[in-house]
Amino acid sequence: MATAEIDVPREGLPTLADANRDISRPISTPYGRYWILLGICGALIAAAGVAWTIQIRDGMGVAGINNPVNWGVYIVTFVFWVGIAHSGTLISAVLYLVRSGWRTTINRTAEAMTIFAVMTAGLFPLIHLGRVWYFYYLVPYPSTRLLWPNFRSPLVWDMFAIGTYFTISLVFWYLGLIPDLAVLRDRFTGIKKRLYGAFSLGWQGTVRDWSHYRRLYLYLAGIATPLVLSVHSVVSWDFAMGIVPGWHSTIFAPYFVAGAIFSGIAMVITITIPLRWAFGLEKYVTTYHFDNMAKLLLLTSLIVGYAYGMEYFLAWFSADPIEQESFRWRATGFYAGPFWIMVFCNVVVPMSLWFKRTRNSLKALFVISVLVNIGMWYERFVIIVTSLAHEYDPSAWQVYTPSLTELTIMVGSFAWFFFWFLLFAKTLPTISIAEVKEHLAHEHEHGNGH
Amino acid sequence: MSGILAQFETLGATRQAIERLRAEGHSELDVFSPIPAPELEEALGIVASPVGRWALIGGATGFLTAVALTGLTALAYPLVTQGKPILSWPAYFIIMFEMTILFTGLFGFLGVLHHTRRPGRLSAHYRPTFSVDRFGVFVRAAAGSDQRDVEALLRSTGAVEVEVSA
Amino acid sequence: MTLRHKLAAGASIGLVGALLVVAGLGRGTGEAAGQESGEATPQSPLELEKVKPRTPTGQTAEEAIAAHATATEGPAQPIPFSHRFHTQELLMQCEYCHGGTESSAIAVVPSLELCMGCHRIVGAQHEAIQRLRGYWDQGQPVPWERIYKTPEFVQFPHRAHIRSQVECEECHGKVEEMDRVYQFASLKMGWCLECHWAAGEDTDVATDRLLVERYPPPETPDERQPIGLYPRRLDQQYAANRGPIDCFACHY
Amino acid sequence: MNDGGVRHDGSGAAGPEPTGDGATRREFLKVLGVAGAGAAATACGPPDAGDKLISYLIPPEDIIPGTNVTYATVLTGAGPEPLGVHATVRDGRVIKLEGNPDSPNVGRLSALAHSALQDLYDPDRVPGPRRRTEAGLVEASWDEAIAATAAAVAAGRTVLLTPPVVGSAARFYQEWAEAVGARWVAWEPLGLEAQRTAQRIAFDRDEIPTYALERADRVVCFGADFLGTWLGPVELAGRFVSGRFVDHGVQAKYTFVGPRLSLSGLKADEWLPARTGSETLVALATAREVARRKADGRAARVEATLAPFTPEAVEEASGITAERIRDLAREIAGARSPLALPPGIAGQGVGATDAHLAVALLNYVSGAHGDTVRFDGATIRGRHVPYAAMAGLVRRMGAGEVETLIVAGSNPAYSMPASSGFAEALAAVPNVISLNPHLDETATAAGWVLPSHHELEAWGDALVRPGYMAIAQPVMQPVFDTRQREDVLLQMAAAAGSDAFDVEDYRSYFESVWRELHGRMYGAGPSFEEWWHENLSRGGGAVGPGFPSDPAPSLTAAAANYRFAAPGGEGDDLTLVTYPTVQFYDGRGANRPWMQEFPDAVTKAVWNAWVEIHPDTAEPLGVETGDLVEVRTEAGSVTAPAYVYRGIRVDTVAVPLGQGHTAYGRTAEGRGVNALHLLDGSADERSGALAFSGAAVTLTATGRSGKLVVMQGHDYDEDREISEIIHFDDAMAAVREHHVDLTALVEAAYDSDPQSPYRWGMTIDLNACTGCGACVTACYAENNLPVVGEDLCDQGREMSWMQIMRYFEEAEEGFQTVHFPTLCQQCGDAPCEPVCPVYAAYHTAEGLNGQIYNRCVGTRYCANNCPYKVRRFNWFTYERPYPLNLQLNPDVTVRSKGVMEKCTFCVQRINRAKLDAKAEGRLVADGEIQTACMQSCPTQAIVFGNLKDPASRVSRIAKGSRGYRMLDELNTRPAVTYLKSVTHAALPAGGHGPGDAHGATESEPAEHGAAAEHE
Repeated sequence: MATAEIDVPREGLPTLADANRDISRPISTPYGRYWILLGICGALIAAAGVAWTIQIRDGMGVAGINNPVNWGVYIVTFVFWVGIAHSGTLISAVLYLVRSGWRTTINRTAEAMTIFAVMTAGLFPLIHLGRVWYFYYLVPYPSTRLLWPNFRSPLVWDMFAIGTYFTISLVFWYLGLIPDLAVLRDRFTGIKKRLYGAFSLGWQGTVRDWSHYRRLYLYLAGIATPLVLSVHSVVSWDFAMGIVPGWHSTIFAPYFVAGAIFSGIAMVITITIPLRWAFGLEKYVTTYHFDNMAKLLLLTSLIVGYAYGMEYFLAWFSADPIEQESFRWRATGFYAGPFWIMVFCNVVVPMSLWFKRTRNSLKALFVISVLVNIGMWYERFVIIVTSLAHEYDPSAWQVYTPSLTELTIMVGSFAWFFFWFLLFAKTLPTISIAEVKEHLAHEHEHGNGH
Repeated sequence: MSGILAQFETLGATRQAIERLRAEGHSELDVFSPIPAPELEEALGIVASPVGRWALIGGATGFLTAVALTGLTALAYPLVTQGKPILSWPAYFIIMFEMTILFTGLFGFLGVLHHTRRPGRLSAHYRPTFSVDRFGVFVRAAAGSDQRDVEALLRSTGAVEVEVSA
Repeated sequence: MTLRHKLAAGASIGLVGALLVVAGLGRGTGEAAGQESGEATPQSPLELEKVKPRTPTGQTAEEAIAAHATATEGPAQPIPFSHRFHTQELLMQCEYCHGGTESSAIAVVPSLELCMGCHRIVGAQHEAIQRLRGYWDQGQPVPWERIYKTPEFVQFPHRAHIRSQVECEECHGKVEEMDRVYQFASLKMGWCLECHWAAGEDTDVATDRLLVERYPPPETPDERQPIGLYPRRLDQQYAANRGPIDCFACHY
Repeated sequence: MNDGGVRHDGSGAAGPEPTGDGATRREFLKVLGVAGAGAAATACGPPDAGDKLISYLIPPEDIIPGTNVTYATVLTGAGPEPLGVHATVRDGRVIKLEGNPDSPNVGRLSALAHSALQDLYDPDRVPGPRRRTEAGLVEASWDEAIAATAAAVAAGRTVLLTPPVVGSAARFYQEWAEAVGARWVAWEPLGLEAQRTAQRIAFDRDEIPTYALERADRVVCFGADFLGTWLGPVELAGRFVSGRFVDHGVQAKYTFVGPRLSLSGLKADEWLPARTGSETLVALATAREVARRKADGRAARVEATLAPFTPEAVEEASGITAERIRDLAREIAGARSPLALPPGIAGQGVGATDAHLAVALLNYVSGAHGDTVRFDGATIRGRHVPYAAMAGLVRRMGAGEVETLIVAGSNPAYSMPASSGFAEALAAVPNVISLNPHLDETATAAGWVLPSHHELEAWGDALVRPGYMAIAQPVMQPVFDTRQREDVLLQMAAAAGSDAFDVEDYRSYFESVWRELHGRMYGAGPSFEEWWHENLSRGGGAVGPGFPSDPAPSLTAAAANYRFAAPGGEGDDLTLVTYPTVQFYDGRGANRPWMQEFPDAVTKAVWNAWVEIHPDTAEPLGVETGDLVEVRTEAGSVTAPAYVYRGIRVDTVAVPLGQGHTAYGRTAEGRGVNALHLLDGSADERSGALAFSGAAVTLTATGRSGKLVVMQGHDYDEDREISEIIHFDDAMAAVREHHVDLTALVEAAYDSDPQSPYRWGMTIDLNACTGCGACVTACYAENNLPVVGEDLCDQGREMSWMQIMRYFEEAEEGFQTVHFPTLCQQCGDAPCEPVCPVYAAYHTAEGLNGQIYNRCVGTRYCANNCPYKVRRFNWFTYERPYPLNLQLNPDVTVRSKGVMEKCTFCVQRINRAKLDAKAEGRLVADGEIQTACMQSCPTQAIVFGNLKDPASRVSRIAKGSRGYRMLDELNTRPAVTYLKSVTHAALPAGGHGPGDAHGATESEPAEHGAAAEHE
């Protein structure tokens, strides 16, 4: 007897048909509030668009950045979104490889989140370019200038890493969707049927198809795992490759990866809780899943906390006065506020997750995860801005405060992310029907006492 | 074409039917499943999917493309930065890694498309229930006694619905 | 375009598809195409033979003016000036009007006074010349249509090229055979580099290469980490070519 | 910038026929200005060849379009001294000024002189003659203008007000005044009347002595800002530094006496913070002690006079302890050739003459008189009436005794203290005629505004040395419809019916003067024409024998028995010091964007005026840098942001001159405050010189915090191997132990391509740098740097490729200052290069850090990764209102928004030199290339050259014992080698006082003045 992998009471166990119906219900049911949310997102995106247009017209000067602090909110938000992007593939791939079944009901959402997060992150390198209309200089293609990009530059690594990560995540996500699209094809009629039919690529679930499907899914999981690690390592090298005190550190890669997973999990929780409530998926996404995610959150929080400590240890241990001054100033200087917000949200708050009661209270989890997201944004702010503001040449020390343009665009990026997510939630199954059914099937097998 | 399409409700029953059919010498089976079912693959004796080979070729291609791209472009217009060599392989390796992964995934997906692709319309034996909770087994069988035997077999293994197409 | 570039371009083909998506469609192909055509046309400066001695073909002024009017390439000029006529028929030397170019960064355009020097008398019967005179009388310069213009961020010293024995034809084409001047060279960076990249041929003018041979630089302490992968000669490109390939040679 | 050879007669240099109309001018620039003037990096490939090609109508003879031509001329309006310049003219417009090597300033220039270009191309110049009506200024034709003004002149009781002049102009004004029956008044707000008077009393010689700083081995300065604004800073700075020859064991110890450390004071080894006005007493007491030790004939003569001034007697009044005065006296007496410098403007109080006299006596007894202080007449400055006389003129104007006032090149309405009542008196004058090029405070009150040429558009000459006359010639066609000042006067005179002048214009007038000189010099010999053209092309020439008389006149009895005021008691109230600055001088620099954005040499503040107060004065008031304080005297009050400054006495408040214009142009108007409002117009009774210091002030904190943009984030280098200073003895020891291998190279394989014969490098001698900022301004002119304005400076978005940081270093007592020029270090191992994704930043074969504007996409990663923070990003596209854009250097791309830029070691000059060398089949010779900063440096602190040549000057200096590289531990292998500054002050073992972490905490949010209010 295999042990139950989904702790749904046996009698209340949904049938495979229930699964089809419940999970695809939101797609057919209309929600008034949904359109309102979508409208709000659209409006914010438009505002950000205007801000960006003005920036392109007038120049980067409309942002608050200045000479020592050449990177500001844009890059901070970029790193933030790349971080968010990491939970998705982690949950789908790594947990798939280690066969932890609780991923089943959340991996679809997590992967979607990944894709939209990368789409959001990808905008910022463009937005922060002084001459975005020449961004194609970064692209290696045979040009009449006979010039090629500089592959020694971390920014080019970045472009390749993010590009690959987006493509692979998309393939991974889409592959998982195909059987579900077939389900929808068979549920609906008319235009919907034709659309889903087209995207399901004629899937009809013969056992042979499934074997190809499972094989590729395994491989993708296999390659996606190192990819996840590589992507945020590369992002961290954007900084670690620099000589800026506070950036030039060997712990950055693991430090950033942990932070990315940390923020990613937090974002999954932040999104899943309202989604579950809104679409009535309590049967499928249960406290059991949240409990596991909370544990993961706690673990990564400990790693991140360790990294914070280690940064200071290394600064002290290096006996380099410049490095030491940089870190002293980070905690006590003009930016002490952001620094302590970061410590509180990322290290102190998650400690409450040691207690099962917190882990099982969705309200608490929601609050904590939101705090963690805020904290992680500030972490990037602290790393990027404080280091630049207090560098080698004291005469060049200078502080930075974000401008309205930057903040508008940052808010817009959130709207942009949720806009896509809302579209997804309304048009595609937010839970992998096939995988859920796979489990239910086994349950029923054993239930029927075969 | 003539044959019999049976629908099952459970994995176990389907598996049983398949095993019995193959024992009877019916190896020409189209089996539909609403869920990924390794058991049925076993029963049908399906060997490992060739998609893996696609992925491998993709990976190699990606790696070599990256080597060529980084190396040759660096030589195309040699510019020194920070006294680093024109061919800074350690830096270029990151590009190679990413390209390897990228091409692996893309080729693998092409593989799946290639192997699962079929002419536009779904097979005549496909039933929408197969995407809900039914398992389907289609047996090619000539009309006559043969058909009757198979039908009996299928019913005995718990087929909830049997269609005979002549 | 050297072999290196063909290879590099080839290597990138495997990517181009994916890249176009990133690069904003068409842009990449457009430029790539420009590249190819730039190669196809017989403009490659090095293949040009030197100017042949000129022999009058008996073209009359009227014919020259007519030819300017009917010519297809290049913009029509306010005065139908025919370089062919002035050089081939009148056997005038380029330097007569464009003197000073060899010692200046920019090409020297003849002053209206210079034109009038001859045309006070010569060809006064032609309507075109009368218009020329009109400009002169009003003290207005002739608004010639500009053919060649390097972008503002390119520093192109004519004198250096003339001194290095680059024939005017290499960039301006056989102006002496043009009824109406048109832009002969693309002036794209790749086009410049075709020449700069060519192996430095032995000329009697002092190229960087010649100077380095004449005054060999002192031995400098090599401080690079000895890692086998790294071919050192690759960053010893100085003066290996016909012209400088250093970005700073033209862009500053 | 000098490939055209020096030509004479620039008037032919302009392009098409001169029309006052800007449009056609711009048109012709578009095509002949080619390379630079346009916007920078747009797309690659050729632009659509749509635009027109405009050629010369009639080509000026021997001008080749696209090449530079250099004309020699002289600037008399660029600060206290006349400066010979070479004007670089490109296609008819002057784009750069450089010192004329043949002139006394031996090829060096001041920041203010460089900015003369922005005065020439000032969009706020009056474009043509104007008449004032009820409706305001209306255009007028020159003819009616001349007619109307001539009538006024003919009516009599005319006063012509000009700045002091030397040379033909002086004679001309005199003759003109006689011809039309007018009075000629020459006046200079920052004049030398007190000093002249003192010399007259002491030695019966009405002249300024020459101060041979280069030979002095003990220097004491009683307040003159001789490195910045006094007498002849460019020349004196040169002399001063050539006296500091550390590597040969020579460096005069230098003591500064005065209430506030000026630019010159910051360079001192020792500071005696004497109370304002008490410099006289310190000088006398020192003189007394020196005399006592010398006990020679000279001492005997003045013994009685000096007797009452014992160090103890002056101790209380001056705030300087007796033993410090004794030490000073001992060292002076022991010195081979000591030198005492008088008070300058900042030290000019009601006792100015006495102060100068006291210093003269000190020099007399110390033996400096006739040795380092010589009356060889070599320092020639125009004569002018003292302030008191001006006050008299004001009275007469008020009384209606002046019918017509012609103001030519002087701006009294601004530079006379408000208390003098000049403005009111001006209103009482029926006809005010302004010949000033600007609509300044005086011109706005004028009925007729007849704009005159800028110096660079005009003819003239100036006697700068005995027997050496410099010639000023027009270097380009007038930018506006203006006329030469003297020509206007001539035409007035003629129209007024005078036939005194038989010349048609001033040029021929002063040519006739030169004919006369020529005749007097050589009756036969070279013909006048060839002599004249020779002089024109060299910018001047010998016009007579040297200065005849005795360099060491004997002391007069009057001086020997002079009654100095007895030492008074201690006053406990705050006293005021107002001082001129390098960038504004008497206010003439205020409408030049370069000068407004020029970080003040002492405070590093820009675009404003400020009030300097000592921390201990600020603390009880609760005032921090940036807070608004009100300074009040009997005469008036000003409210300006405070600048808390260690280098000022607790009981002293200092306010710079030159700001607070109410007219004069868009850049100057409403910026800062005019310190002259604080002066009650009291003058030194002997000389009639205006008292710029000594007024009692009350200082009140307004509680409001204003905005003072200080371009330096932090005043200490935190022991980070940035600004280095060592004690003289250590420097000597180092020199002794140091062995230079002249054959060794100062570069490694990857600093530059091993094949390349060049690796460009630079050395900067911090011991020589005085922080005058000439290099910074030269860079603005040469490299088309935009001016960004106060707000962007505040955000740290200034564009200066070169900045002079002012670092304080703690000493045993007080502090030492190191002026630290930072520019791109052109690292051999540059962190900025590999991070650029598109190779816009890369390493050239010759070791430069290339920065390719048109390739740059603006990731700004390079700037983040630059440890020296010398990269500048174009946050916007900066506009240059016509005609300021005419100054742009066509050899340098004008950058547009979104592009990173930085110092290129003037690569355009390098490339030009390489082309020239190649044409002759040789390598570039050592010294052939001068970067703009090096060319301009008055103290030759900067040396540029080829590090691959072991014998080159730069290589040899870089190998010197004082050489070090900024932030060397980063191993960026900079091409710039700094030479440590050397001081006689005792330095603490290793400590930097506030220089370590605490110092940082104090000022940490006060970064870069961005938020000075936090401090």
